[in-house]
Amino acid sequence: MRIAVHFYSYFKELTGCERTSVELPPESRLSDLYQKLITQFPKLAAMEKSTLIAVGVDYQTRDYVLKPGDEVSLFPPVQGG
Amino acid sequence: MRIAVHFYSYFKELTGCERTSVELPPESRLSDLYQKLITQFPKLAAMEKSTLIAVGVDYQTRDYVLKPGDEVSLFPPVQGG
Amino acid sequence: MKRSLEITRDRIDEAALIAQRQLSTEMGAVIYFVGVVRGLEGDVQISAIDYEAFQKMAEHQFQLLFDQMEKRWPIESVRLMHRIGVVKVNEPSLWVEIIAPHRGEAFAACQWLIDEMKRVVPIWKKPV
Amino acid sequence: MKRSLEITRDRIDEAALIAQRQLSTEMGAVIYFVGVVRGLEGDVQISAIDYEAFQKMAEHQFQLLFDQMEKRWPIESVRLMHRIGVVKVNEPSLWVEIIAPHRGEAFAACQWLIDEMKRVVPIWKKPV
Repeated sequence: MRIAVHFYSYFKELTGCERTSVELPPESRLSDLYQKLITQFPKLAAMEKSTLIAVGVDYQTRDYVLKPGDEVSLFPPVQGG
Repeated sequence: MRIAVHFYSYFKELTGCERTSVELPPESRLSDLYQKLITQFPKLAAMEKSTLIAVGVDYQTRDYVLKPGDEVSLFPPVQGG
Repeated sequence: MKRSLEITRDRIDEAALIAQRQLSTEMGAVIYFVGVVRGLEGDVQISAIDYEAFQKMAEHQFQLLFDQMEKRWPIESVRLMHRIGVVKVNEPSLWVEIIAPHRGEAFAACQWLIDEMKRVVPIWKKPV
Repeated sequence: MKRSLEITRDRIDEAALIAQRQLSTEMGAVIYFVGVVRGLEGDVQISAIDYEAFQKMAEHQFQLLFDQMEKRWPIESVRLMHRIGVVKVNEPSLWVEIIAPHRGEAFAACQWLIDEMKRVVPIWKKPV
């Protein structure tokens, strides 16, 4: 399955990318997707501890099992206000 | 010396008085004044624990030594806001 | 710390007060507290509250509280307005503005000020 | 609990928002928090902040916070406006109004909401 990935805030500059998609086997987890992304965008690795990941409009942990049609977003700590 | 006394809030209704004055010997304390006031306005006695006393615009404790010209105010707990 | 204090029979015009707001470029937090007269006093329906103040002492006690605030928090400005006389249900009786660099000190100072006001500032209410 | 949420490029018109305020006769406390862009970001002088939001998720996360607020405190109404895009130094980027019966719950809910917003609502800033 092909999973759409969005980057926000300075992750766009870090990756040089706003939106990409990643091909993954069925039943893949967010952690699998994340590993693929780090290979593709090595600069993400340094931010691993602070990276937030959402599927759709909800936060998910790395063991979340991806479904076709999921839209994944990666971004640094939020700073509203 | 003659000390002016003001009552505020429902102490005015309790005493039926807004303003009075009390004759006291020199060096009298607020506690002496208070005892005289209770004799004059017995309904004040029931409020003794919650009565606040100011001299001029500052709170004072009962051992405050009165001076000629002092203006004393007695009132119940405050309720601003 | 800039201070503005008014104990007044006038209505509180929030929009006008906000239009007069001044804050330096280092300020990041503005807090307003608006105290409004409630329709129930205990179990009893009321239509208004009649506020009485020992005005000279109330002003002095507010200034003492501002002195303490200034020592305790890096507040740039406090403005406070308290109505006296008859204030109808649903109308503001108290308006407080605190301007500070960050929200932590602004919230702390604002809550402290209102708590202390209710302890020491000689204002009383009578339901109408 | 009444809710109003706007994540917008428009300026925050405090006077207009206050003019639209509605509160029932049992409400005694209204709190406003106004977050203002500061001229220093760390040690660096800036002229504005450019706010970016993942808007759909930001709205959803605010609604989740409102859900929790509603369970936790007897709040009658919350209104929140957050600007995105370029907000100049000295201009409000965030406006929050909480209406509650008493000030205790209004202050607690307002502080909690802002703390949680800064933890979960996907909005970011870039100094300009």
